[in-house]
Amino acid sequence: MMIQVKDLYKSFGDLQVLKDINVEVKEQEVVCVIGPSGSGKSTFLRCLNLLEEVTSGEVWIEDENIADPSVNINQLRTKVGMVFQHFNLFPHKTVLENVTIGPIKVKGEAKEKADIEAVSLLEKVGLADKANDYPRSLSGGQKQRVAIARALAMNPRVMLFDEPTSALDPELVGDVLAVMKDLAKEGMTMVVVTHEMGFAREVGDRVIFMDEGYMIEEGDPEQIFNDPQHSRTQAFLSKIL
Amino acid sequence: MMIQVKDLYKSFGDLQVLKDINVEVKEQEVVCVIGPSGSGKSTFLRCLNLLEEVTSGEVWIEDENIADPSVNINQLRTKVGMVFQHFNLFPHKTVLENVTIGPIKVKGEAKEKADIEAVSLLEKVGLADKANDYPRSLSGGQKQRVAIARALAMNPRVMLFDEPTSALDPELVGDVLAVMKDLAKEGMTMVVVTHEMGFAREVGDRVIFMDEGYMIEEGDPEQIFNDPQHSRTQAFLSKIL
Amino acid sequence: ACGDADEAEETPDENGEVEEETTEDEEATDEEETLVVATDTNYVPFEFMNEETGEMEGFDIDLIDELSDRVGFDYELEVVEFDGIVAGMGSGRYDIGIAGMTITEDRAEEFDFSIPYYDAGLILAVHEDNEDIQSIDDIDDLTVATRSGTTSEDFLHENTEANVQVYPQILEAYMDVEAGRADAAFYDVPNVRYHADTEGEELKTVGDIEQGEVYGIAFEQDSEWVEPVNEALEEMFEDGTYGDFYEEWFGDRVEEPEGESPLD
Amino acid sequence: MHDLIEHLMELTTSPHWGGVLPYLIEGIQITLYITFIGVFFGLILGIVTGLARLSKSKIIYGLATCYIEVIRGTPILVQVLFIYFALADFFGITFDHLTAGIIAIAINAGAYVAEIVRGGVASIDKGQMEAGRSIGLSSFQTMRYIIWPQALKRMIPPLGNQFIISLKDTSLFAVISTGEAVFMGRQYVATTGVYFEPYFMMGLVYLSITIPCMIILRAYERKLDV
Amino acid sequence: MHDLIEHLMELTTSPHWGGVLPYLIEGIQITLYITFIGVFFGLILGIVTGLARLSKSKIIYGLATCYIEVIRGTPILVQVLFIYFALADFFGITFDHLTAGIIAIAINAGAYVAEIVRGGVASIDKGQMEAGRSIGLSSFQTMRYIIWPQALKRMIPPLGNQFIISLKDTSLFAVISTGEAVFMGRQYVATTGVYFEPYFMMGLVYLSITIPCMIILRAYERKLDV
Ligand SMILES: Nc1ncnc2c1ncn2[C@@H]1O[C@H](COP(=O)(O)OP(=O)(O)OP(=O)(O)O)[C@@H](O)[C@H]1O
Ligand SMILES: Nc1ncnc2c1ncn2[C@@H]1O[C@H](COP(=O)(O)OP(=O)(O)OP(=O)(O)O)[C@@H](O)[C@H]1O
Ligand SMILES: NC(=O)CC[C@H](N)C(=O)O
Ligand SMILES: [Mg+2]
Ligand SMILES: [Mg+2]
Repeated sequence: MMIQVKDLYKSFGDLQVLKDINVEVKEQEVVCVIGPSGSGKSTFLRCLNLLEEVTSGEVWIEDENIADPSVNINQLRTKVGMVFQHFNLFPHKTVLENVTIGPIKVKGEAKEKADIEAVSLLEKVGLADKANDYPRSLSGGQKQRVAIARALAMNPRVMLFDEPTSALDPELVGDVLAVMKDLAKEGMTMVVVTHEMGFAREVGDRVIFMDEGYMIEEGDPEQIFNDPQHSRTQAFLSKIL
Repeated sequence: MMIQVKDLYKSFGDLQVLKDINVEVKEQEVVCVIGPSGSGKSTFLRCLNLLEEVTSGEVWIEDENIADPSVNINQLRTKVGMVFQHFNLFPHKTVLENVTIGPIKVKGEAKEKADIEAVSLLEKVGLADKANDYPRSLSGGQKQRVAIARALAMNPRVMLFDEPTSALDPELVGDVLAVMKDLAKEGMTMVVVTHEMGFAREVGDRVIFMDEGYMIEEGDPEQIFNDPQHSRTQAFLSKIL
Repeated sequence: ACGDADEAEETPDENGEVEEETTEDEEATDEEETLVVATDTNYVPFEFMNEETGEMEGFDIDLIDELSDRVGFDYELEVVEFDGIVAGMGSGRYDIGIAGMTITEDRAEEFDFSIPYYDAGLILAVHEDNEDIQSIDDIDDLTVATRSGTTSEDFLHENTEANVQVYPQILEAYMDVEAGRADAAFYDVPNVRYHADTEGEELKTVGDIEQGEVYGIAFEQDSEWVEPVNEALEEMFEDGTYGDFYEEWFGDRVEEPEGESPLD
Repeated sequence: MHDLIEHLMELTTSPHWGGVLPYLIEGIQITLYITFIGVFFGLILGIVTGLARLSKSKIIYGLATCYIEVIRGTPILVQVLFIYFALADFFGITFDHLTAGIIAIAINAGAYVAEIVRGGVASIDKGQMEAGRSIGLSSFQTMRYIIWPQALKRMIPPLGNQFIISLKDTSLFAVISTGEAVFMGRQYVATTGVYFEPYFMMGLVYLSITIPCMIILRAYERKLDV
Repeated sequence: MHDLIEHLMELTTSPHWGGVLPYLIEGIQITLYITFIGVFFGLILGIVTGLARLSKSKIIYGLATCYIEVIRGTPILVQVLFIYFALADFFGITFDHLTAGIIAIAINAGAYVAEIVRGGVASIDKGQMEAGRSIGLSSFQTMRYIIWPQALKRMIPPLGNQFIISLKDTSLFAVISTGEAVFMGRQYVATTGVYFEPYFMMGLVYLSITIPCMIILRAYERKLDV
């Protein structure tokens, strides 16, 4: 089991944002998370790499319970890559430096080695020619692909995506999804918060529907989209499809 | 003819943003404008109510050439309502005040009369109960519906919409589109920049495809979407559909 | 001069009474004019603030009060840093300035002076432990503190090679000496003596009086008040009033200053 | 060490805390008087100049800019010396200390207020102007009803801050013998020869005004943020 | 009117423009010296305090906050009088004028720099910290390599502005006889009895430094914006 979440609760002050979450993600599995705004999708992802402290419950990544305070957070994070809705590239670093800073500073790799690996990752996302540009000169879709390369540079075991295409102009969405599909095909374990139903259908092994902090329903994409069991899922899907 | 655009050119400094645009919009017609980012869709709309000065060419709204410097801009603008991607509600005014400020300040209507009309418009967009709330307490979809009511309060002859749903969470898009459909059904003349193909298909009388400042192609929605003539239209549609 | 000795007791505020009498006396001035009299913030014992009452006191204050009665004007005191008085007299901001002000030719070009009313001079003060400085000849290249806009400042610049530091307040100059930031202070004799004797325990005077000076009351240029004030001063020298004030503030008794005005 | 503590203990019984206080209280009233009146005129001047900087007329813009740059580029001490001494000497324009102080604060604050006004208006999203225009409001009306009320709200914290700055700036009118707090405190110092307590107390008196102002401003800002 | 023009014409041939200039040039060097050294130490102090205000320790945060509030809440004139006179009188801690001036600028600028640092760091999007942490950088590393370089860039305009403010603040060290520009100009005034030209010239000398600084800063800001 790659990820195992047991009885996860998360509150901000008085506000319970995640309630009784139990999820398992197997190796190489692609899990899509859907749900209305504010339902806790992002918070759930952020708990998986400890960007948020867990209030109670257990979060196992491979053989480590990361909710345990004694865990080495920085070490853990290299195992879990994260891609954000707003890219969060480092604007003062070139595309190449964005990708190599992790390997160099965290893993202590030599710059030369890191550069070579980074270039091959950039090739993979189709942006080798932009290596020396600054993020500001890239389009949104290109930025997001760099962000993916940056996460991959740490050789993560799992990749988390938080609405990776929702800040993009429609005609730029395709390139990013294509890169994600490739990743999935290569066997990367992925948890993807997305409203791209096409992607979920085509690539997702499983879809989880969240609402108001609860995991309401999960199942295979066809079943969830065509035959949602829960009335809230039905209501939500009727709005967005 | 409600709108007649002849040989419209628009430049920002050296940058030609609109080139040789010729469009006619008949009364009660709903025209959708699509095209990649930066193609000049917004600029085109903004030329229709003089938020941008026209560089050359003619723009007739009913029987007035608004590109003529002698035209009374404020008067003209009451004939053309505009709805923006980011709503642009007035945050320091209540929902009701947002809707009534135009009639009161521009048309000199009495507050009582304006209030009554505003409430009936808010009912139409389903937000009568929010009349005394401030915009900050509304969801994006609600904000956009208020913005529509605000534009309608001036009794415009034409409504312009600039990507009215693209800043909305997916589950909130439906309500706004529903209001727009109602408007169209009532016979409002509308020009809508949108990527919502479902809306364009269902409501649009005509679709215009723009790219790099040119009107590349126009036609009825089914024809444009299913059988685009121009290669650029094909390329664009293949990406977003 | 219209005031008489009886009214010397009157405070300037109670001018109703005085007013009546002047109207009887003279038609030209039916009301006593209120003159703006600038005085120094702190120049012991000529003018300084009584910390309990907040009122200004001192030799100059007694003098101007008496003069106002004798000459017949009303006045309003403005308490100003010394350099501000010199500047203000020059630009006509004040009618009268009384601040232990030395009569100099330079100043006399900008405004008028009364006859001399006090014999002063400048002297050096050093820390009581200082044996190195015995006279003005020893201060070249040393740091000497004094007060801005005063004749001491001019003297130091013109006659010595000292590194001159000036402060708005003379106490701050003395403090520099006591704190070891300055080697000496240089200033008017009566003030230096006063501080060396009383509170400035760590100060002592050295050397001779460097420059004989006389103090005069300053008037706006071509002021109508110079003559009557001079006359009243002469009267006070004669009738002992000046001597009484002098004794009160300086201990010994002097009936009349002897110094010559440099303007004569 | 022991000496030091004993020395410090003396402070507790020093008569000078109480002694200087009446002086400072008298002075701070003048400080506040100058500040309020000065800032009031500074506000008017600043709003006019700030709007002038949004003007399309090159001349108006240029004049406003000159004024702002000259004032912001020179110390207020130089400004007040110029107003008080140079104008009197050269043109015979003599203001008394209070007036000179008020003029200096007004002119000085005016330049900073102008920048606050310009910045406040510029900080309002362009979409607001477009939305106002699009429903037919004239550009003056949009300014008046839409932009200005929003800008004003954002201008309050920097304006409050400017008030605090001006309050502190009045301290240097001591050089022209305006009887504000520092001058009054120095009077006491000059009479008593005691420095520590009066200057310490002077700081406290200022803090007793500025700290509450800062707290209120910060609370307001926090409210604005949400 | 005619008189006025004649009077003004006299200015063109006045010997005092040239007369005061050497004084001012000597003074402005000291002004710059104090400002540079003072602001340099102020920067260090401010960075330390600014980061201290981001600290989680209540004590460190409290101390830093106290320092900042006290300094920002009192006039720098009071601060310098305290440093120069009160400390000497009460504790026998005597600094010479230059040192006292530098200390006053450093302590004063430090408090404002601290706020600039805090604000600069806070202005960096939270997503940057998250992105840094998510690739495994420690929070110190993220600060060092990701947040700080970006914050620094944004801090440059307000820091430059603080430099200008500190430059102007040195003017009031005239009261402790520091031979900076205002003091030197006043020396000339005291000897000549002429006020207009020296004070006018004084303004120009300051402008000759501050205006270029402001222009450079504005150009830099414009570059930042795009
Ligand atoms: N740092 C925080 N402090 C307090 N409340 C928070 C914080 N982060 C999120 N929340 C709240 O937690 C709830 C869930 O937020 P979350 O961002 O996880 O939702 P989401 O499903 O990702 O929504 P969206 O689709 O809009 O991104 C929301 O009510 C949000 O306001
Ligand atoms: N005020 C302006 N000044 C200069 N250039 C502008 C301005 N407004 C728009 N442009 C440029 O004009 C071109 C067309 O912009 P426009 O906003 O009309 O495109 P669009 O089709 O609406 O794009 P999007 O889908 O991103 O909204 C772009 O290259 C844009 O950078
Ligand atoms: N009040 C004073 O400080 C007097 C100083 C000195 N007698 C002068 O006239 O310059
Ligand atoms: Mg989210
Ligand atoms: Mg657009």
